Amino acid sequence: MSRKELISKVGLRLDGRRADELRRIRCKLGVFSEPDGSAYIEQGLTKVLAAVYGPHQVRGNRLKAQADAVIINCQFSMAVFSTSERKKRPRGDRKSTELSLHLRQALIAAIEVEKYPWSQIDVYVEVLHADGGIFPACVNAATLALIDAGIPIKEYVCACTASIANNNQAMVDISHEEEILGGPTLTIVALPMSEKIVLMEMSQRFHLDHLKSVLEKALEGCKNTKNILDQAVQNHIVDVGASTGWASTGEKVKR
Amino acid sequence: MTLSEAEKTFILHGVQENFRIDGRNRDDYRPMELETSIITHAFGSARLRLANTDVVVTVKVEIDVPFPDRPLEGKMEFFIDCSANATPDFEGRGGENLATEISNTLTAAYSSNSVFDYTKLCILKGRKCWKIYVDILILECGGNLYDAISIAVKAALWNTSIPLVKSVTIDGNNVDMNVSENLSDCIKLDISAAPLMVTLCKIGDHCVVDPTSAEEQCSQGAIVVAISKGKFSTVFQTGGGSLHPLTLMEKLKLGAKVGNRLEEALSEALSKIKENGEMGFLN
Amino acid sequence: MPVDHKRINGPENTIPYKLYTKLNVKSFKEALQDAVKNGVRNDKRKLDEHRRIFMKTDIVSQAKGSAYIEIGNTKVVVSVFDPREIPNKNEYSLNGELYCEFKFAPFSCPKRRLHQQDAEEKQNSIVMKQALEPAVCRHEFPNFQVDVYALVLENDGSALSAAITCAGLALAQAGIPMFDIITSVTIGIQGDLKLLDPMLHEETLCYTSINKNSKTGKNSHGIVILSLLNTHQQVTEFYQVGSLDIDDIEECTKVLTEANKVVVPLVEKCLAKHVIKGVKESSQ
Amino acid sequence: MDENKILICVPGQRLCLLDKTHVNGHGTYERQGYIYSSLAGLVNVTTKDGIDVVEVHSIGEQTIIPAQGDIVTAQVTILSQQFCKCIIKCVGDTVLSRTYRGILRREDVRATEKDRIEMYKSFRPGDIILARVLPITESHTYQLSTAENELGVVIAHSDAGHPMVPISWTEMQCTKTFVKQPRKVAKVVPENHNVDNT
Repeated sequence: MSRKELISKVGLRLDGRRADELRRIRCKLGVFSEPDGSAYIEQGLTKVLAAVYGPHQVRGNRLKAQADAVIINCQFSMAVFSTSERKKRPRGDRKSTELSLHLRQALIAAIEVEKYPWSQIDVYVEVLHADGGIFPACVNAATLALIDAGIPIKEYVCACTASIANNNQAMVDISHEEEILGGPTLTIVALPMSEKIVLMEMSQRFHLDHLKSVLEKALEGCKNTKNILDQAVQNHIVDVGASTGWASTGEKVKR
Repeated sequence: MTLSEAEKTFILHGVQENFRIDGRNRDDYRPMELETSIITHAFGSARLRLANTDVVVTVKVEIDVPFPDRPLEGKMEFFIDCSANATPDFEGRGGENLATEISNTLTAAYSSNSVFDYTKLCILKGRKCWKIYVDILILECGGNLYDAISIAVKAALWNTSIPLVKSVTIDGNNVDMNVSENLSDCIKLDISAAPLMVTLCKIGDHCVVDPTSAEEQCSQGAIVVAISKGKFSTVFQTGGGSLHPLTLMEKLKLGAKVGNRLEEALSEALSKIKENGEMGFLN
Repeated sequence: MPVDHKRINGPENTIPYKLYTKLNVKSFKEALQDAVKNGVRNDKRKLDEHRRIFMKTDIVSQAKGSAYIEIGNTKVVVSVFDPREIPNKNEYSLNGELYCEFKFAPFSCPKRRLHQQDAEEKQNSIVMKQALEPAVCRHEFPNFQVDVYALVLENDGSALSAAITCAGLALAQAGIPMFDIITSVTIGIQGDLKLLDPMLHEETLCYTSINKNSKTGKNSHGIVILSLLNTHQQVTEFYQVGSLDIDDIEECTKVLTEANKVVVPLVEKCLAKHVIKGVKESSQ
Repeated sequence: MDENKILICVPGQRLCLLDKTHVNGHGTYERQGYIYSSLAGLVNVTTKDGIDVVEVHSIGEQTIIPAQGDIVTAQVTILSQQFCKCIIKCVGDTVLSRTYRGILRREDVRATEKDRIEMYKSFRPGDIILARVLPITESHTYQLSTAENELGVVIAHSDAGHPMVPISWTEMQCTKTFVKQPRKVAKVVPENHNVDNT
C-alpha cells in the first residue's frame, strides 16, 4: 500500500503545520442567550457549537435522579451539511450515540458532580463543520459552555488527537485529510493540570513502541489547548466584567 | 418559560396600546442580522439572527432523476433540524413534529412554478435534473420561526450557485454530463418570486407581526401567509383559535402589506452584502 | 408511531401506466377546455355547484363515534375514540388535545399509497387538527386526548374538506362536547375559473402554473380550503396553496362561506336522524 | 314514543336566552347571553327553585371522565409502602370502555390513625376497591381516597386464589382455606338502599 508522505522532508505537514503544531483555535463564550451557558469553537475548519442547560430538575423519568450526584445528559449532533457529502440524519446513528456517551464520560470527570444531587445538567453539542478532530472540538466547546454556565468544574477538561506519520514520527491534532490518508488516530481526553487521562480511544493500530511518544504528543496538545481556552475565558471575564462595571473600579485585571 | 396571568395581561394591554413590551409597534420587526456564505461545504448558505431567533440555512445541490409525471422539472426538498441547543425539548426526536410542520409549510409555499421555476433545474428531460436540498438548522428559538426561516431560505437560495452543465451526451441508457470546472461560470438561481412568510399573531383584538416567544404564549391563534411578489403562495391558520371571515380578510391584507415591506428590506440588505466580510459566530 | 418493519411495501419506484397512455398526452390547454365548456363541467355541474353529498353516522362499531361521507366519488370514513390519557406527557394541561390522523387508503388514488403516512398526509393531519380544535370544547376533558382517524377510501378531489366535515359529524355523534357544527369546502382556481368542490383532475389543473402565454398576465392558480363554524361564523382554518392575489382570495372566501351554508343542513339532518334512531331504540 | 314532543338539537344550536330564570346545565354552553347546545341529543329542561336548568342529553353511551368527588371502582395493580397504583374501571355505575390510572396515597387510606397505616395490611394487588376521587391537581393521574367507611376493598382473593369474605373492618377470610388476611374493608351499602335513584 503506497501511502502519501504525511510529513515532508522539511518537516511540514500537508497543511503546512509542523508535527507538534495545533491548528488555529478560535473560540467565544456566551453566543446564545437562551441556554444557561454556550460556546463556539473553531479548530482549524472544524466548527462546533455547545449549549448547557442546568442544573435543573430531572426531566422525564424522575427515578433516574441520583442522591449523590448530578445526572449529566449529553447529546452529540452533526448538522446534515457539516460534511462534504450531505448526511441523511443529524443524529440517532450509532456513531453519534457513541460520541454522546464518550462526551458524558469526559465531562463527568471534570464536573463536581456531588454538588447537585437530584438534578440534571444537559450538554448539547452541534457540529457545524466537520474537518477532523470532531470529538476533541466538542469536548473543548462543552468545557467552555460549562464555564459560561457557571457550573463548578475541578479543572479544564481538554481533548486532542495524535497520530503517527511516516511510521515513526508522532504528530498532533489530525485534520480530516490526514485522517483519511494516514492510518491510526489516538484521541485522548485529559485533565491537563493534574495530567490525568480521562478517556483514550484509538482507531486502527500501530506498534506498541510508538504509543508512548504519540501519547505524549497528544497530552502536550491537551496542555496547549488548555492554555488557549484559559486565555479565552479570562478575556471573556474581563469583557463581561467591564460591561457590568467591576473591572473599572479596581486595578486592571491581569491579562 | 411560562407566563403568569398578570404578565399575559400586561402584554395584552401593551398590544392594545400599540406599544409592545420591547417598545415596538404592532407591525414592527425586531432587528435582524443576515450573513451569507458561512458554510463552506454548501453551495449556498445564510444565517439569520432575528433578536433571539437564530437559524442557519444551507443549500446543497445533487443530481437526481425527475418525477415521472413531471419530466421537465427539478426537485427541491426541505429538511429542518431542530437542534437541542435551542431548547432541551428538542432532544432526541422531540423536535420532529415541529420540523415536519415547517418543512411541509415550506414545500407548500414553494410548490408553485410561478413562485420558483423548477423547469430551470431540468438538465435532460425525464432523465436528469438538479435536486436542491435546503437544510435548515434551528439554533435558538426566540419566537417567530416561520418568518425567520423563510427569510434565511430566500437568502441562502440567493447565495446559491449551481455548476454549469456544459454538454450532455446520451449513449444508449447512459447519460454523460460535462460539468464546467471553472468556478466562475455558475448559474445563479432566480429567487425574485421566492416567498417570504409573515406570521400574524392574534393577541386580544389585534394582530402583531414578529411575535416574541412571550407574545406567542399569549396568542389566541396565528395566521401565516407566504407572500411572493405581492401574491399569496400559502396561507394557513395555526395555534388554535378562529376568526370571523371579515377579520380574516383584514389580516390577509395586513400580511400582504408587511410581506411586501419585508421583501423590499431583504433585497436591499442582500444588495449590500459584501464578499469575505468578517462574520460567523465569533463576532 | 410504531413503524411496521416487517411489512413488505412492494417496489418503491413504480409509475402509473396512465402516464404513457394517449389520454395523458393532451396539452394543458386541451385538458382545461375539456374540463370546463361554456361554464359547465365534465359532470354537468355549474362552476359553483356542489357534487351530491351523502352522509351517515355509526359506521365503525368499535369506535365511540364514526361517520361516512360521499362527495361525488370521494369517500371518507372517520372514527373517533373515547378520551384517553395523553401518552408520554407528565405536566398538567388545562385543555384536552385532539390527535388527528389523515390517511389515504393504499387503493384510494391513481397511484398506490404506502401504509406509512407520507408528507402530504402528515400536512393534511395538521390542517385537520387546526380545523377541528376550535370546534371542540377542549376544556371539558383536561389532560386527555381524543383520537380522530380519517381514512380516505377513494380520492376524487376535495378529500381533505370531506374529511373535516365528516370528522365534525363523527365527533358530534361520539358525544364529544362541541361549540358548533364544523363544515369545510374546497375551491380550485385556474386563471379566471373558480371551481367549487373540485374533482381530482380539476385539482391537478389548479395546481399547475402556466408561466407562458398568459394573456392577462394574472396567472392565478391554487386551491383554497375553508373550514367554518356556522352559527358563530368563525373560520377555524383557512388553508391555501398556489399563487393568488388578494382579490381572488376575497372572492373565494365569499363563495366558500356561502357554500358551507349548503352543507350545514345535511350535517344537521344526519345528526337528527341519529338522535331519533337512538330515542326509538331506547323506547323499545 | 311521541316524536313530536321531544326536542332534538345539534351542537352550536341556540337554545334560549340566558337570564335569571334560565341557566345552562350539562351539555350546553353560554356565549354572549345565549345558551347554546354543545351536544347532539335531546333538550331537557328541569325546573328547580323556579329556575329552569337547560340541559342536553346525548344519545348512547356518555363520555365519562372521573371527576372530583366521584365514587370509582378500581383494581389495585402496584403496591408500595407509600402508595398503591390502581386502574379505574367504573365511575359510579357506568363501566368505562377505557380505563384510567389512579393513585392512592398512604395517608388517604383511612380517616383515623393515619400515621399507623401500613399499605400491605390494607390492600394487595388484584383487589377491587371502591374509592373517591380527590380534587384534581397538577399531577397526571387521579388521586383517590378510601377514608370513609363505605370505601375500601370489596372483592379480594386469597393467595390460594379463592374469594374472601369480610369478617371485620380490618380482616377478610378465605372461603376455602380459612386463611385470614388484613384489609381495609368497605362497608358495602346494599343496592336496594338507593333503588329510587336508579
